[in-house]
Amino acid sequence: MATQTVAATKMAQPEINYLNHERGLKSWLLTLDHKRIGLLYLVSVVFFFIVGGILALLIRWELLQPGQTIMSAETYNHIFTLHGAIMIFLFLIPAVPAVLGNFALPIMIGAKDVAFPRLNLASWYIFWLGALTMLVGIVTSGLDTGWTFYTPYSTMTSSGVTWVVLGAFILGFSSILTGLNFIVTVHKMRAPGMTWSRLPLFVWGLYATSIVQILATPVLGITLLLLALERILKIGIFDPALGGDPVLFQHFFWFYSHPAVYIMILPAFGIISELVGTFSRKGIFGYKFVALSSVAIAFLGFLVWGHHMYVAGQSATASTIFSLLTFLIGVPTGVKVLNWIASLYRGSIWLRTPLLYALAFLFVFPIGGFTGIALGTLGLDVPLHDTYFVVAHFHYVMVSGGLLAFLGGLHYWWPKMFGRLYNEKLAQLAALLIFVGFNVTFFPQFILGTQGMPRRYFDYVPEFTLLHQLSTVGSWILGAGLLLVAAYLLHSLVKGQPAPANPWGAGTLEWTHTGRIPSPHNFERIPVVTRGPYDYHLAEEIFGNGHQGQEAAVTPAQGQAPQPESTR
Amino acid sequence: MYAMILLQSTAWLPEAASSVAPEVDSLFLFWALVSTLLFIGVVGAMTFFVVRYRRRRLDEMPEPVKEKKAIELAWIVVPTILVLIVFTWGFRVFIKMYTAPPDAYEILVHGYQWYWEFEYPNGVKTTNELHVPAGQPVKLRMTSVDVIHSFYVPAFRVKQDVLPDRYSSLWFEATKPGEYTVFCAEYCGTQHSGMLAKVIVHPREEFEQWLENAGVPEDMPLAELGAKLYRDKACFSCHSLDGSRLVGPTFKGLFGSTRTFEDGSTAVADENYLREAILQPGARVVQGYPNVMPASYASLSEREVAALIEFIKQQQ
Amino acid sequence: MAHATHHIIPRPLLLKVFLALVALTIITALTGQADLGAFNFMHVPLAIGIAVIKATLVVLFFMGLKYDRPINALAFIIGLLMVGVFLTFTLLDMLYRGDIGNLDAQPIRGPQIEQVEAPSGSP
Amino acid sequence: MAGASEAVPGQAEAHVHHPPYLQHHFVSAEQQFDAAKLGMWIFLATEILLFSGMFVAYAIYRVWHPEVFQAASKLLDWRLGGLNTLVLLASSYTVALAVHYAQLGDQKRLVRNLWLTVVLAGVFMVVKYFEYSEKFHHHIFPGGNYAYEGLQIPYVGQFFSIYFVMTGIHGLHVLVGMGILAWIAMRAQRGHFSPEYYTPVEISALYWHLVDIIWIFLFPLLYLIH
Repeated sequence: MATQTVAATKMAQPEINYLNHERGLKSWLLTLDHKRIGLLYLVSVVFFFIVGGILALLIRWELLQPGQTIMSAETYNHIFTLHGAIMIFLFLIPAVPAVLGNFALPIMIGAKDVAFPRLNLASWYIFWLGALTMLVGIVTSGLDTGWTFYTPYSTMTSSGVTWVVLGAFILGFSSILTGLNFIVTVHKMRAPGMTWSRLPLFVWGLYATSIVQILATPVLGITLLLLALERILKIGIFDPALGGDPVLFQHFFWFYSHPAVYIMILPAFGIISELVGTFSRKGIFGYKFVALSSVAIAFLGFLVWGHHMYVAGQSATASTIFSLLTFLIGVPTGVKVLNWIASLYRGSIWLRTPLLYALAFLFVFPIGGFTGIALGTLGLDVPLHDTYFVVAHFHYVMVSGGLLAFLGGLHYWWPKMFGRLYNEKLAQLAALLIFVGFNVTFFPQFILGTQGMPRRYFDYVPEFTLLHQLSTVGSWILGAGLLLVAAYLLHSLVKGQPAPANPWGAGTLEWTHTGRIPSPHNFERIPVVTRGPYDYHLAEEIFGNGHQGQEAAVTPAQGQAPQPESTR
Repeated sequence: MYAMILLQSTAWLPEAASSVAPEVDSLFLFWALVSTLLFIGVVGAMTFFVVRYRRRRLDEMPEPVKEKKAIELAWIVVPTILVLIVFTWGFRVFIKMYTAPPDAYEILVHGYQWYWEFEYPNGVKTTNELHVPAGQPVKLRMTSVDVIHSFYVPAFRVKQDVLPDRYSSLWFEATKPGEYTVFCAEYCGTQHSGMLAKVIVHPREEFEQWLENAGVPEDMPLAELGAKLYRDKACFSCHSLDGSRLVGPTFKGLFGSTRTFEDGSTAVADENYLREAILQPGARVVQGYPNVMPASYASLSEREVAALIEFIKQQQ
Repeated sequence: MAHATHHIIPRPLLLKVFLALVALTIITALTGQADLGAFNFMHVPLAIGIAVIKATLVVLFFMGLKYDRPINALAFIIGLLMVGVFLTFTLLDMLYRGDIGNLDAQPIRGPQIEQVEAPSGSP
Repeated sequence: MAGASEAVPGQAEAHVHHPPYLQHHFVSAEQQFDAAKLGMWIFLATEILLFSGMFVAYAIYRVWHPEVFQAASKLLDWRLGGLNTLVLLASSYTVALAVHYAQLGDQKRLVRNLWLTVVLAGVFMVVKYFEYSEKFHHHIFPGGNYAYEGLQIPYVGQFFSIYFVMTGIHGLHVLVGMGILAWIAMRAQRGHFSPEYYTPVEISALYWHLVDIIWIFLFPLLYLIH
């Protein structure tokens, strides 16, 4: 039994793993280990998620009733802008790739590290440099443009646009470095036998994401630079008072910001594939399609940005072409969902927390998808554009992709990251709270939108009160669910049951070929891959010789306290 | 019960009061129906599989399911056809929405931070109230004085961004007399959510009548004109009359009081100060208030400024 | 060592490429200044065409992409394709601005610069 | 992955003959070289896209106001632009030679060509400095600050915005390139490179060629509008 050799040698002496082989703050701040960098990112993005989340709760509180509730209109405008900018630039974009991707991708393809470990660490420092630069602008004069920075408002306002824009410019480099690293790693660092058709789908998702990061982020860079120069030097490219064209700015902005949506959603697709595969113990239906459609979506995603601009004054010729292409991208996305559902068919489905998040995703994401179709439709978008329908739509897509998938992935890889289990019952309760809270928060917003409630409104007409209040109550449920997650995960860090090396009976390398907690260089010896990631029926080392999968040790009965692996 | 309400189209869509609205609505309902059916199918299948194939024994080893090309092909082709139907339908509605009939009645629209001004062919101007005849196509030629705004009437299902230094156009034909809300749908600053207007749809003859009587009499007393301007220029959205604090200082007791400015200096609010504060709002900003008052009031006439000052004087 | 990535490009070839680049620069500078009469419309295609040839020479020989792994070429080409996408789709709006009357193609006033009496002659 | 834990053949030997430049997470020097090079090509693609924004802005404003671009372009000195083109092409040639000599292990010529490249880049910047100061002297500034009395037409400011931003960012790349090449030259002097390991020379040369390519396009687009 191949894996046991690794595990058994570990048992004999105190285990050396990536967490304990070096100690002290310096060993973390100067680490080149992709797993440790993943954790540095984890702490960072969770911090910014908390900040963005508090801002979101404040927004909902203000909207509890018409008129001023807790803050002035000016403050509200700053708060919703910061919520958007922080959640997008500092949470959604780095969350899955830089945290879970950094941690898992090299192990999943059988590499000792990413191709450029120093650039990887640099990307984390650049992330903070960008975040702090943004902070300078926010602290000194706030930001009230909306995260979209539309000109000429952004060139006229006295708030800290220049600093924030330069901060986002710097953040772009961090994103580019992560993407560049992943592409090269996937191309050049795969273990022997790890062919393209044996890549786990999470790796495919990250690969496609990286393509978008590489190709779109530089355009954001130049756009923001031109915006900063517009403010500093009055270059007159975007500012109509100087002869510039504000619609041109929107083209520049959405050339990045629409593909950026795929930076947030494609890795989520990858996580869902892993979760569905592992917890139904069955191959992903249409593996090739699911893998390649990620790459196809990455490229098609560049051809549709104009669907944000149907009512902006864009030519109808452009709008029509953008609309048609938008529908074409809807098809592979829809087929992916159907493939995941089909993968459940005749599987052996094990309802654990990570899968619950995947199922929640499969409920929430299609709603985001269908409403996306409505917004891509020329005639329908006109009344719906810039209303709460759009707000609800992108929260359905981004929260399903950025939050539900991230939480699913975090719960999935948690035992591998820290070698400890969390309280399954509480985790399931939290997943339920988050699912309910999310839908109560955002579903009413669809109705608000079709009724005509515009977005970015501090105040609203009294007819909308009931739906807004429902939404606010939902945000409290969602917040409570997230607090619960934080509580039991922190508890798990300190007092969690030790996790076995492969608690879920998964078939990818990070579970089958590393110890409870991976060693500093991941593998004692580089593995040779002989089967696909979801070929459980070929996975002798998990299920061979009458073996029942390591999870047998974890779940003698549902809900009972799991025992450590050493019982074997 | 909740589900019942959701199923009613009136819970979803506001009143339909323009000629194009029913077409948008039928497209919306088609989309909603197909989406709901597909969604129920997807989530239903998911739920069924999770229950039916839940893990019963720990060592269960499901047989790999053979992929069927026919299935894969079917769920590529069917959605493609569906989205192409929606695309074509949406395209036709869109073209109709934006192609104004040649005989449309033209009204000029100016967007300001944070109010709308409408100018009729005979020179009459109104603020935040757009009067239109029912049953006749109306075309709006719109431009903005400062930042991008967006003219949005939910009941008419129309929306168009309003850009500085460019004319954009929008048309509609109101079908029912009544009052409908206009929102600004493109974020435009502090009072974005206060940038509301009304479309007042008159029966045809009534509209003609209104238009004739709408001019401002030359001899209106200053204070009365000031009160009208306070309303029309939407001063009220930032300056209260009852002493409450909005975006800007209240007008109550303003005249004759001592103002303290950002740089610590002070001045008594006399006629000259009020004049400066209206025409060059950024020159001296009262402490504790944001410098957000638009400079567009510089275009007020001498008489109008005098009227406003007179009006403010009276607010003691 | 695989020779695919360690191809040594002979010095005479590098020199030839350099001389070709210099020649093309001179051609583009001269035609750029010349009055082509009836063929004046050819200025832009000519200038761009020569620039593309020059860039291709640099990429293939100086950068050695001709002898390099195809994946490196792919990375570069995809980058160029995206520039094409960006340009094409933006122009689709700019060239057809106002096709449906939703927005006028021309601004109302244009840039607000102080008009100074223009003396003739160049600096 | 049954039986998957066998060692990779050659893995053990690799540890025995571990060249100093080989990082631990690579299996072979070849893998390390390939990875670095692919990384660089991808980085070059991002550079192209960074510049693409300015090329798009250029195309839009030129399509809208061709006559303005024609008139404004006359204010640029095509002879200086042409000279700079030749200087950059020469520097591209010398850096290509540097790679050539690095591959052959001719350290003296490698170092000489690298320094030659840095010097040519310096010449480029000096010419650029004279061009810029002449513009500033005539109050030719970007966009709203444009105040040259010799040519007052609407949108002329836009041309110079694009001119200054494009050449400015390009110039910044030249400066960065000078720094990198000087550093590589110093490392070469210390004998860090050999025919087995010259990756830094190769990838910085790639970067330098890209800077050249950008200028190849900037020259006709800005200086030669007829």
